[in-house]
Amino acid sequence: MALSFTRIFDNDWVGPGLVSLAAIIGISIFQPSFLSPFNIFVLLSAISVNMVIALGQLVIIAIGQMNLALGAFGGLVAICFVAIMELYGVPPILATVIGLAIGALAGGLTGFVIARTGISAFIITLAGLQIFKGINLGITEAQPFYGVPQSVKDFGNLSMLGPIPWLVLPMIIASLGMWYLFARLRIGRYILAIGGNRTAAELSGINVTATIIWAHAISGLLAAIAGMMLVARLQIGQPTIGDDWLISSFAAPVIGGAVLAGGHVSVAGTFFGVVIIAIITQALVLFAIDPFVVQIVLGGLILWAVGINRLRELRVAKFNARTA
Amino acid sequence: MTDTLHATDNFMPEQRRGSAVMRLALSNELGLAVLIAIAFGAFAITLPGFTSPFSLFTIGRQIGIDTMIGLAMMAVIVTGGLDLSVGAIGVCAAMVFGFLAQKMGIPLPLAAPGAILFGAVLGFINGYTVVRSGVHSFIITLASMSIFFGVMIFLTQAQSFNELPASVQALGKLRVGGMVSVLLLITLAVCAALSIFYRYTVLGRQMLAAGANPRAAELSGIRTGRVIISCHMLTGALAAFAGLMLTARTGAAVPSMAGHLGQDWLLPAFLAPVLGGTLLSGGRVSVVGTLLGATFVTIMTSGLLLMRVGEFWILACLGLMLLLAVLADRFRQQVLRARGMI
Amino acid sequence: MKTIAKLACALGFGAAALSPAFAETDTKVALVPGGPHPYFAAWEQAGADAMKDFNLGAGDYRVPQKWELAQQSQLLESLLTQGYNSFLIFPGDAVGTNSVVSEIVENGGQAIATAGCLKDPTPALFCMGTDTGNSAYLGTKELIKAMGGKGRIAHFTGFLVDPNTQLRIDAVQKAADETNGAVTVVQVIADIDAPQPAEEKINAYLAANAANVDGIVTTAWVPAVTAANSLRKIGDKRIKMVGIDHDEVVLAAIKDGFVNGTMLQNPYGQGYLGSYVLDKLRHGCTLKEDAPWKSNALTAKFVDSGTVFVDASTADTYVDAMRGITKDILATFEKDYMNCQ
Amino acid sequence: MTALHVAHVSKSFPGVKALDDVSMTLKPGSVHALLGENGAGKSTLIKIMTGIHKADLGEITMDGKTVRFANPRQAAAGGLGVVHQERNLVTRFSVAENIMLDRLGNHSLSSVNYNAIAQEATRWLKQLDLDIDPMTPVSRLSVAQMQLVEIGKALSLQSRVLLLDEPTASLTPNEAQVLFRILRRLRDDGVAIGFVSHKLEEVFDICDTVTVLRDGRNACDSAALKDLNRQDVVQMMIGRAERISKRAPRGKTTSAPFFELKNYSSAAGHKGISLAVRPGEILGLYGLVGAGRSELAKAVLGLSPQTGGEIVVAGKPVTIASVAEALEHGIGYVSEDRKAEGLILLHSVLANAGITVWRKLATKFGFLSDTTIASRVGPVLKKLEVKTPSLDQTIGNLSGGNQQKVSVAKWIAAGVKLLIIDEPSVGIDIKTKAYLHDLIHELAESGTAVLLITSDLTEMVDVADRVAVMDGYMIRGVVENDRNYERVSTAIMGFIHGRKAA
Repeated sequence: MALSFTRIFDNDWVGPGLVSLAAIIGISIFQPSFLSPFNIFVLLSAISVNMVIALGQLVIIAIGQMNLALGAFGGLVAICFVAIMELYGVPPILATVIGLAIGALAGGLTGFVIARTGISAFIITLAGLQIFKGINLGITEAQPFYGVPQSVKDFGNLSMLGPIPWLVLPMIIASLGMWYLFARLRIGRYILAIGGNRTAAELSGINVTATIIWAHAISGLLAAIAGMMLVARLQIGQPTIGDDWLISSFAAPVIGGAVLAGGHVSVAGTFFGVVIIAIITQALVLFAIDPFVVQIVLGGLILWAVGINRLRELRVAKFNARTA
Repeated sequence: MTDTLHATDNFMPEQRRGSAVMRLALSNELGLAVLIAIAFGAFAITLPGFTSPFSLFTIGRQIGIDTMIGLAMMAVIVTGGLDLSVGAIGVCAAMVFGFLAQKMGIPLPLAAPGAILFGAVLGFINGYTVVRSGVHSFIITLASMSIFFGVMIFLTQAQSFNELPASVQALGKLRVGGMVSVLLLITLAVCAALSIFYRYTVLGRQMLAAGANPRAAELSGIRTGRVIISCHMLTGALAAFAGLMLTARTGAAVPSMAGHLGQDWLLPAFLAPVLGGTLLSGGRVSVVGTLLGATFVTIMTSGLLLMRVGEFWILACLGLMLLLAVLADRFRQQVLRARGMI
Repeated sequence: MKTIAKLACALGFGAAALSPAFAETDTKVALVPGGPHPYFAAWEQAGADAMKDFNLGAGDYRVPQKWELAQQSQLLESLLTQGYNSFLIFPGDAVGTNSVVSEIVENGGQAIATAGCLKDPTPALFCMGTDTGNSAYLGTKELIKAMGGKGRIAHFTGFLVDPNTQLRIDAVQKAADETNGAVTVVQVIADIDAPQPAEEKINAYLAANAANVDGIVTTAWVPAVTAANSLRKIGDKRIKMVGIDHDEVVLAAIKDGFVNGTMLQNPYGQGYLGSYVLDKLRHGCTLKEDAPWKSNALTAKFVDSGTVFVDASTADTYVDAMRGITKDILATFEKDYMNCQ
Repeated sequence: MTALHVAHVSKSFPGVKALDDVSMTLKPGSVHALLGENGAGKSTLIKIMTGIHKADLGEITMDGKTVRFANPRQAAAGGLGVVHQERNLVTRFSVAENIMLDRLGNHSLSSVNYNAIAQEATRWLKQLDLDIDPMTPVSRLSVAQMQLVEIGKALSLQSRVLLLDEPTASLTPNEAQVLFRILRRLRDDGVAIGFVSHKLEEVFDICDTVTVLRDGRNACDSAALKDLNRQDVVQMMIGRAERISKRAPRGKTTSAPFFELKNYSSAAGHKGISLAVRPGEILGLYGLVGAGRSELAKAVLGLSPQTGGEIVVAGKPVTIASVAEALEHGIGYVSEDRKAEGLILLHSVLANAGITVWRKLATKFGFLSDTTIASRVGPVLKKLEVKTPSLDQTIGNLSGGNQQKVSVAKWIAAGVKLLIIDEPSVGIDIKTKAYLHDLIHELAESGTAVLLITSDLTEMVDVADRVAVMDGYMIRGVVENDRNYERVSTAIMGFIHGRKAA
């Protein structure tokens, strides 16, 4: 029946999922080594980190705001994480906990300022970006920390099972957690409610201030996870971690069907958005495409995804109008 | 909080409104101007060299360029949108200028307008895509920033145009009265022109109307789509103008002058208009505010550098300043509202 | 340095205000890189040492907070205002930085393009640095030697907006071409100066093509670190690699045999020598026009600060190797390049 | 026995006394009307009751206990539910989740038990005779259903007092009757209901007692409605007797139509629409919500593509692709949604009134000055008696009536020959409403063709010359208006229901 067909295609993740599948099949035909265990390992490592980054942005998109400071959170946590291990010999587990706390705290602080002042998140996170990045630079003077313990390095570079890296673990936990959060947890529903209709949420007795702080704290927490995952993967505490998160952190959720105005996001869609970006990045390298062209392709990809989303929205709107 | 519909209906006093003088006294612009005066005074007294002709010249030149970048962003913030690709457009236009002036040997009075026109064309591409797709300009310009910059790097292979006529660099170094950069004067002229444009022209007014409430503007007979596209074109043209000013300053058209993807411009681009009181939601601009915003940032940066705070902390200081400035503005508005003055 | 105390100090910047008073005739050297980068870390020590050894008014290492041409220009303008008169500058852009240098010169200062050159015509006195093209060329030669004179090379390098990148690409190609087809450059991956993209692209490439590559040459700091890590991760000692610079990761990989060697540059020497020359020039010396200047793609007045190939046998003592070169250049510089009363 | 008692409440804002010694008593099992013109203080009173504002003097008691709510949340928890005018629902969420939105869990990290909330929601839906799956997304409901869901939401909080702010504003008469049936039942169950409305017919239909506010004071405090008649109430509201203008039917104009639709179809869904408006004529366009009236106006203005038929302006077939083109043909449109579509609230009176004439007034190079605009717009604003301290005043600060005047004034200033007026009296007090009706007549007398869209049948009968009846995006018939309410309304309903029966 036409209806159920439409319904399936209304799922945000189906489109990007099919594209990912097609891309994987297509590339592996031309380049069989694409599916080699090591390449899968490499792909999964990249996807893992980028997924956590994208989730950090997703939760803010869900509430109808944007977080420009995501990368600054991640970078600050990354260097703090290594710094306390190198300088004070803090064990990795404890350092991880402290890192998470710093991320959540930085995020929560940003959220607090946004919620209490009512100033647009764009401005506050722009200021946050500078402040947190500035603290990062002030502490490191732009020099990396090298004292990453072997166990952390191993976590970022060893495989858990066959071609599956350990890094997949935090990604899966974060993804399932976020999925559950948006689908089932009160806080997740409140975030979506505020993104969907803030006045209604307010009048229904939702504590908007607290929810906004929660959302930003979660965003900071995810940025912290991503920052520490990168430390593990790069085996070095680079102050530049996080500098280039912004574009992909928006691109993946948008490809995955998130509504920028808030109230509607898809964790699965975002995942496939991340997969598509990872595959394209790899394909450009594999097929030795002129490095100068890479930027153009990435930009085009965002436009393409936006176009698809837009078409789908129009079609759904038309469908609703007809049945209404 | 609840039904805002009635809030304005009922008891918003119609006769109460501060006099024009009062409003000026409480305006964002005046607050900024006072801050600037205080900062300038403090630096002038405590920092030897701050008021030297060379220092004033470089500060003025920086203000000129940053203001222009801020104005470029302001022109599109009017629509309630934004343009992440200002830097990319600026660099692309500068490279086109370099190509025209150096490779094609086209005289400067033609090459410069050509480059500005090119900036407007790139702005048109942004605007057209935003209007026709109905997608938020954040995403569109995020993509176009990549594309514009990528194509530029692809075509130039990252090579600079550094054999421009000597007069280009001379312009960047030209001082009037020993301490005033001619670039600053150009920017002041553009500020004046834009102020007139927004206040005394049909298109300028239509931009403000379409930005404040596109639906109402459309239903009042304004071709909102076209007007929004022209906002993006104005942004493109102003970004190109800023690109040319930077070219004059560096004496060459350099692909890296706005950083990777032109991202280096984003901070000054937002900082100046936001500090200056331009509403991010659209519909209201402050050209003078943008000028003052850029001035404030430049003077503070310059002062902090001279204080030897440590270069690495300047970023954090600027961020803190932005935060304090918006908080102060919010506080000012609350006071005004409590007194029923707005 | 890296303490939170610094934060408190900086935020209460009133306390940190006011530059120290300089005696008017002193040489005040500022060492200004294009932005924060580990390569330049040695400049700080070099400046301090030079200040002590040559009795300078200042030998300060001042870093723009970001790799932005505008930031660097603004910093240089400010330093000039602060009374610095001698500059060692890594040009943020080979062309774009000329204008601020000409301003320095017009205001009675002097500058040496350091670690990277300014494109002629330039108001800088001369350029002192690693001959990037030559270094890449020599590194590739070493790699080819390690590969036994034949095979396929992948080249990982830095930002495309940096003109040096093109020089390096050309130099690697040139070294390969000289083998008359025995060695081919099969891939150039650029724009990977940031750790994350470097990691993704290099790993992706190796994942798919490890079997089709016999050697890797890297000509930028971050790709060198990343590639060294990747080779260690795959545990592949078949693929030969020559890196660049002295990052701990690269040196460790050399000792462990995953990387064959690295092209060491001489940042310390650049800072130390440069400060020395600037001081001399302010005290009666002039540069010889007929000095044995080298020339490269950017400038005709180039002084090589030296480059050394370090392999497993010399990895522990590379610092001595660098000091040695620095001493050698210092010993003859006045005679070769300057006229002094 | 009182459910809610407002005792001698006063509230001042800087420069205005919004409420002065106001009292009101809501009893369980009764529907209480809260009436007053815009600006009389109704909203302030509601805001004080729900804790958005704090009273300067006086107190509020519920069941005899003094309450002081800090915000609407506390008010709701205390048993005081409010259904606001705007749709305050999260449309992507299900009906059940909307009803239970504040009870999804005990703390932020608790899981939502969808089965439980669906069950709970079903209970309230049943009470409201709403037979919908509680898991349906709200976005699929009709406006009336959404309204009921909001009432369900308020009820589910065990509200003993339910305040409804203009609940029928966007309902059709039939839907309103359904709502009233439910309100009566709630009343019988012992709920105290406060009912704010501008429609006196409804008030007399459903309410038992009434409190009227005028200029922030009680014009009457909780009087029994059965002792009052319509005239009394109106007199209390405006301080004088309602001027019921039984306008005589106007003479027919016979001139050639200025504007005609011939078998017009649009992408919005209109089919085979034919109608004509002559200069000096007021053609009413009546239909229930969803009949496609405003949509027709907007389609004609070029906001939906034309798919068939002809638009004829002044005898010549034309195509109109945008409002700007419509304006060039002399057609103007006063939107029903003044705040979203009619005005730019952020901008000044002058900018709003002059927006239609900028192009006309500009010099060759597109320059124009405030003085030029003011000289064109000023007289019109003066004629319409727009009350504003100056032309530079931000229009958002004016009262609803004055705003509405400005949104009409801009088209008069532009000298349009056809003015489409959509729901002119929504949110307008009685004085301004009467004034607007006069104005529409004056416009017609001066030769302007007027197309009047309204859901208020009284208004329609009072103002229009002829009434075209619309239903299902088609014109069902045209009724000559002889000012006989009974006859005209019967004829109109006949056209609408004739189709339903068929």
